[in-house]
Amino acid sequence: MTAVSVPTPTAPRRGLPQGSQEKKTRVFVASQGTLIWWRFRKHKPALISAVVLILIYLVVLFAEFFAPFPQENYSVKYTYAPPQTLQIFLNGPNGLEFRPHVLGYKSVLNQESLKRVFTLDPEQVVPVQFFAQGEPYLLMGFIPATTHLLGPTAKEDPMYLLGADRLGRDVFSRMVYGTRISMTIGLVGVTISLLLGILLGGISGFFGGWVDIAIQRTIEFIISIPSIPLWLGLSAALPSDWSPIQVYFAITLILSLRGWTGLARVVRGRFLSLREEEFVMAAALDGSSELRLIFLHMLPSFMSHIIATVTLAIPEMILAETSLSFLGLGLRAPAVSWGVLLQEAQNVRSVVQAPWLLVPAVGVILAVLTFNFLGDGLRDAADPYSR
Amino acid sequence: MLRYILKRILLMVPTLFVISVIAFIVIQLPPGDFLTSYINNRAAEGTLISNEEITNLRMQYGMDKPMINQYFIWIGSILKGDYGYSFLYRRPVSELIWERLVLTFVISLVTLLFTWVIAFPVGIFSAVKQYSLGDYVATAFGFLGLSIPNFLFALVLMVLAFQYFGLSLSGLFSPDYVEAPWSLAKVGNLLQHLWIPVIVLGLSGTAGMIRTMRANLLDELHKPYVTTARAKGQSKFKTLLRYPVRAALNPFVSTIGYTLPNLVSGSIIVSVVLSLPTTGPLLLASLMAQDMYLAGAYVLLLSSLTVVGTLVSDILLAWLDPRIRLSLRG
Amino acid sequence: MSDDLLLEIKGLKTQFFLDEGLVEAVNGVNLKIRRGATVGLVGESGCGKSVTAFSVLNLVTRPGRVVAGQILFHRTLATAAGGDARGAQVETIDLAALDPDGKQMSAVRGKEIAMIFQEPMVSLSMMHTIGFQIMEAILLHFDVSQQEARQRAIQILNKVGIPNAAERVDMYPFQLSGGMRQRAMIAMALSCNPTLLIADEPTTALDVTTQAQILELMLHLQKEFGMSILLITHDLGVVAETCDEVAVMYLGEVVEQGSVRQIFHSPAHPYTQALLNSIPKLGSSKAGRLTPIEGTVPDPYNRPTGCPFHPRCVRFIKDLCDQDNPPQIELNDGRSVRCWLHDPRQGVQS
Amino acid sequence: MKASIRIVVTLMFVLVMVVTACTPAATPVATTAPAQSTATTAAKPAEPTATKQLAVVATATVLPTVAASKYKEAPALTELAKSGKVPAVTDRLPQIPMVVKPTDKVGTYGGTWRMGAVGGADQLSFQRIFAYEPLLRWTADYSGYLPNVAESFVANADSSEYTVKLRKGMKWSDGKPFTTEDVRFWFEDVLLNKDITAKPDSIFVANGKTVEVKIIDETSFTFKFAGPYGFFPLRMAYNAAPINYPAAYLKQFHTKYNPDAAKKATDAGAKSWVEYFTQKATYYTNVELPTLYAWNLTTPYGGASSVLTAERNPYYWKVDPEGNQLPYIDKVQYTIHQSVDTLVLQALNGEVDMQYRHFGTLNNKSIFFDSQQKGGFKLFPVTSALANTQCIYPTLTTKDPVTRALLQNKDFRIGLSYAINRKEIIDLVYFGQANPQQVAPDVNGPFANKQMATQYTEFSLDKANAALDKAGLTKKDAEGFRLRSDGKRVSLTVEVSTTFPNHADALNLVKVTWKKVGVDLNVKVEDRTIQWERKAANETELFDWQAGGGGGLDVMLNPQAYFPDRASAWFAPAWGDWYATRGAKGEEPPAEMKKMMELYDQLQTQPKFEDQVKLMKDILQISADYFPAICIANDPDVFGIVKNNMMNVPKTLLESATLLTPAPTNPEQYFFAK
Repeated sequence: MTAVSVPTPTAPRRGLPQGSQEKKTRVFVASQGTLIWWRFRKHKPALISAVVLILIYLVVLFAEFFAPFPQENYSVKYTYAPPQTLQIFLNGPNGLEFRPHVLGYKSVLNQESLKRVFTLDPEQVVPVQFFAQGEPYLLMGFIPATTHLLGPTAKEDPMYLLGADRLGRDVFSRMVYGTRISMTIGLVGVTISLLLGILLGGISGFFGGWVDIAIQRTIEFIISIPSIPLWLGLSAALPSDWSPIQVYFAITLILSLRGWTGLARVVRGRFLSLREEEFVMAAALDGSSELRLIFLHMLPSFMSHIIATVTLAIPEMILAETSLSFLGLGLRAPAVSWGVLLQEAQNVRSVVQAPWLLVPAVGVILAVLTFNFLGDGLRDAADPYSR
Repeated sequence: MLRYILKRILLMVPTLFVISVIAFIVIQLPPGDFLTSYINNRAAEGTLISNEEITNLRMQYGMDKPMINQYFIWIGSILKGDYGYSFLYRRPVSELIWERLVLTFVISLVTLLFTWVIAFPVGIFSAVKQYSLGDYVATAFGFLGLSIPNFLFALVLMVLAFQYFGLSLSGLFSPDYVEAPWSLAKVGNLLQHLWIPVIVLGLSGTAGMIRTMRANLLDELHKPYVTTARAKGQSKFKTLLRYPVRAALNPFVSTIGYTLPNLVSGSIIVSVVLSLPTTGPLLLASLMAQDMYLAGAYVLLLSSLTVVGTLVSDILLAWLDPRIRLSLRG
Repeated sequence: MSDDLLLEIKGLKTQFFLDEGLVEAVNGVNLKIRRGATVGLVGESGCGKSVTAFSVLNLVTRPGRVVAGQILFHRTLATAAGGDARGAQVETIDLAALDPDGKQMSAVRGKEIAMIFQEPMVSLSMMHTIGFQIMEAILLHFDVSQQEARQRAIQILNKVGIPNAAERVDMYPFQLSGGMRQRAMIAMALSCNPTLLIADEPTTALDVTTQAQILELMLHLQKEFGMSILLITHDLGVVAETCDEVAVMYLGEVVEQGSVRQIFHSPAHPYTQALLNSIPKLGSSKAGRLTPIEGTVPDPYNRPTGCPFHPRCVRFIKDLCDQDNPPQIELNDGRSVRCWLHDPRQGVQS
Repeated sequence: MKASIRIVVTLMFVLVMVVTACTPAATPVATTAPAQSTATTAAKPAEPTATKQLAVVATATVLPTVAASKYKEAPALTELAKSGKVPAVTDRLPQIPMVVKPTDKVGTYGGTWRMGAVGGADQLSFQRIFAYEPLLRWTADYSGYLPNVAESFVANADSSEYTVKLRKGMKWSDGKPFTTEDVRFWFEDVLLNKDITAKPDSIFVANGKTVEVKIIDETSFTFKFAGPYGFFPLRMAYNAAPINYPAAYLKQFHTKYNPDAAKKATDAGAKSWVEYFTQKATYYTNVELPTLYAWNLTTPYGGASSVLTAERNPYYWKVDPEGNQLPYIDKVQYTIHQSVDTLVLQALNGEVDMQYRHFGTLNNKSIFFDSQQKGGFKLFPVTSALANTQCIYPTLTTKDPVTRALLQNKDFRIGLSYAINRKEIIDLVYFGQANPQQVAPDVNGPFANKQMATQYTEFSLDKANAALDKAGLTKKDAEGFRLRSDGKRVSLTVEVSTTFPNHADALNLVKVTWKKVGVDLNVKVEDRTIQWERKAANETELFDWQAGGGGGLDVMLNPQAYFPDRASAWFAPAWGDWYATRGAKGEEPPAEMKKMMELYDQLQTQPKFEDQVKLMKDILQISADYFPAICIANDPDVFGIVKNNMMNVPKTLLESATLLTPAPTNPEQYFFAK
């Protein structure tokens, strides 16, 4: 008597019984890079941030093109002029027509309060256009050009999309130029700290012994000098005949001087605990050279942490630069960075009567946000246990 | 372990010595000294100040001596526990610092607690519920906190408080309460002022912690030993706390040491913007004015605290991570 | 329904909902485990063995989920005598139906069903002493004091043959050798003397001699505790040495289950046959490792219709095997197999 | 022309008064007449200049004394007096208290005057309110000085000896008598003590010899100089050193009187007894220190507490015409801020009763103007005594010889001056609130010098080019920049302090117009200390700062905008050093400079005030012809705020650091309306 048990319903035509395994095997053949990319794709905010950052860095490259005016263009008539709104269509004689424009200003200077009161005047239509011809400049420092992404058709007309500062300079243009320094200061600094941090931290944690002690002392010693006095001392000691650019690099150096220590300690900590683990032992027994060991076998194992630290470090640099400028130690006019702009706006009068001067803060926030989301995405992507 | 700690403490001595030298140099780095900047300030104010007055001041302040001597005089008296006299305030440095330390501690501790109370649960939550709405909210909040330049944030908050509540919330008390003896009203007044610094200072800190906690925890969350524990019949929550969270704490602990000096310095810039009567602005003022002894004592204090803090976190780390602890045996 | 059944898995389906698509890791597994029996669950690595095991403990985590089937666990309600099943009254619970995080499930885990994992290096917490990790289980399931728990932990460590357990109990896993670690792991599993022990490749991480010792130990302890063992492995040699019964898995299905003798001497399913053929004769357990069968494991994205094995099957029947997945067929000698060749309605004989 | 005559006339009066004042007996009453008549001359403003004339009133205040029976005091003090904690008001006041004429009306007692200070070195905020009690005091308009602590202060014929009479029965804030013993203590044990004073301040030195102080009796003493020193009274209206040392209290910290003083000091953490002594003698950190001030320190500066407070001095020695002991206000309280912003908020919020320091800037005016309702305060104008709001001082003694030669070339400076569009700068940076001007004394004041104020201020690139060509800079490079004798481009660096953010703005505009005439300007913003250090070392090329010495007596007291009178002089520090050290250090200046220096030496010896004025005018003329500095505009008026309920605050204030505004307006007679 053969009892035939109820046949189990056949599996759906698609799908994969060994799928989970299959996927793994597929993953194994995939290189670390592609692997990360696959996971990264899924992290939408990170993806968006990446795009935004690319855009920002385009602005860095082609600041002159994106900025309607040169950063130093001042105007007696438009000190503290409020922002205009860019209108695309104009209700002309023959109905609504495509004529991008902004409204000009009517202004009176109140002699008693010394306040220039602006009103947008619907009578004055200032025609603006994309790819307008404006002040000539050298694109990337060598290509002569006169085209600006957006600008008033007549280049002396007022166009203050983000308002004007105390000298009637266009806040938008200045912010665009500020992007250049602010967005690069982080990179330079972090790269330095990253290299130092991983290398020294790795060496320290891997070899242990006197090497470790030596490096640890150095780190301990560097971080135990409080940053503000250090900044004050060093930046005050900068030769006063240095150009803003030289100062700028000096400052990134000063910033990264302490930056690497934190990372180094983390790396070391992980290494100490990793040293025991078998795969490292194994690799060591295979006689793979020590540096190879560090970079091929040990680093990947806590990629995620490093990425997290680094992506948090870049924005920290950006913020640090603003703090330095706040203390009056950072860059100084005519050099323009977000920090410099914020420092100029850092007073009650601006906050109350010209809040648009705080707009550079938006730049800072945007940059820091995107960097963090990006790093977050990378972190999760690199995280071996993210599933 | 004990031997290790002893060794470390011994190693601290040379470190601190070098630091003291560096501190002294760093303070001397800007051109001129206290008197030049003092005189420049008065001259800038338009005050008449004669050459004789300058020479007299130099003599009174013992600044007619060369740097090296000044250093040894300084370090010598510090070893004797005498931190010297503040040129700026014409009062003993120790007095000046101690007076402000209490309030600084209050602010820093409140902020720290605020930070932890928020950061830990939120961090754990957003790791466990990765990619959930909650996670995204926490993430967004965290990043926002990180991204706002806090000195600006402080100013804006104050201006808002002024415009909409008609409060000027600088400092920690309204002038009429500063002198008053402690009372409920005074505490209330303190709380009224305290929220701005706590929010401003706490925000970025919290954000950072949430991120790190989340990051660390995600590393641990999916490791096999977690399943093992569950297989023993341990409840989900207990397992979480006992194993992954426990492991995720390690990288954290290694940073606790650094918060020690912050407890004392507070956030200098924010304190300045908010005019807090904490040690931070005192330090900044002394540095700006090159008030050698005040600044020096200060930097030294902070440095020592960092060194101690580092030791503390190393010990904590060892205490938490047996692998490190045992590697230190013998 | 023979009353000495301990665990009955019926039509178990566990699936993973990945962004790449649905993965049917376990696709209708049927499996029986008798009291005191040792059942080997064999198959190429990743055919769903481990997932089955996890499903039993209801530990499949997001994005995986048990979607269908029953896991009937016939537990003996604790009597004064305890351990011994006879006479004690039996209660049947469907583990698959329990809330994974619920009290009931937790009560079963570790107490009734315990598990030994593959690599103790990662499966034990390096942050806690082995003592702590063993006591945790004990304290969870028995109403005892810390002291008693500790004593018990030491006893059990002795049992699993860890010399001077009294000290080792306070050691951390990374201080122990691989073998000792695995013994500790076993100790942990046995600490609450479970009625079913699931051993997921308990010896893969170990060298041959240790392997042998560990297996020895397990069998020894099985007798002592009178428990059943579900031994998951891809090592037929091990199975031959230790098991009473064998279940062969392929692509998430148990294709054949029967006694060791039956399976090894007259395998019914072509896959089983292929497996055994691939073992060199007089194979020591080392040589017993599977050498791949000709043909490749199907790509998840074009999973074969009909019998999952038919593309590699030497004896597949056109228009049948490639059309419908065969049902599970109980043969007269009490074993079951999933192959059309054994369908009475087909005239074919093996 | 007319103006100058008028001045002479007034000065006659003054002289008369000085003479009459010499008879001590006559002191309080006799002087009323002439003083009033000065008042009358001052009263009829035929021309704006009239109000600004110099009147040196070297006697007691313009009002008759009040009969002791009439003395009244603050309620709180009456209580204390009743309970015997302090003596009765008649015993607390000196025999002849100083009578202060209220700005508007006699006030009422009570209230706390809230203010704000910023940072750790803001002592001036306190000195300017309650710590200005020298022997003599400035008149509020800075046109002269009045007796203050000194009941009379009388010079001999050649002004080499001054007889000072203190107020009989006057007391320190701790009730101890204030007598010539305190003066002696200062002279013998502070000024002549080598540990405390290495080198006596030059204001106590004439003909290279230190003053001699002779005590005549308990209330009178003399300053005896080695030669004529007519300038001394002006110094004494600014410097209060001789009466800053309450002997009875300070002796305990002085080794001469207390052998344990040194130990006392080291126990307290000070390095030397001198350090400790100095600290104990500092009014804003030591609450124990007895003072002569209207308010006495109760909460010190730099403590944990974020305020500084000073409370009514029960022994204050001034009364109003009705005999009410001053001050009216019980207490002054400063909130110590770390940043100006929080102070601004405090003020906007109506938590500052009267102040202009720190926040009274052009830039802040609009926001304060808008908050008047909300904050319940009014704005009042604060005029400035500066000679210019922004000057570009060529460092005439700069190191690099070529640059130096260039800067010392007047035509070059003229060229640069013409090439500045002052109108634009004023509109853009100074809210259109100023007029183009070079460094010069108040154009409406007695020292006015039209040429000096207006020369080379027009904006003309042609004239600029002409002048620069004349200076021999005819060659130009490819980019159109002029070339120096050594073929290098004419490129100058101006160093500007972060203290004046708007200065940098202005200079960046100058840069633009200078480029048009082929001069390259590099604007370097740096910290004040660095800037001054580099200047002192003659390393700067162009040094940006404001110019003091524009209004009132500040012109004579602080002439460094006209010629380098000190090592820290704004231009040519090396020459200043040479002058200050009598040729010991620095470099020998050219003839014109030397001439001015000589004249200034003479000026200080002149017994007659009008002679001092005359000499100063000569100096100014020479300086005008030399044209050392290139400046932008006169200093625009700023503003201060006063709560609506605060009374007796003048309608307008004249701001000057040497005047120590608003101290000369007698803050002790401000009061809160009930």
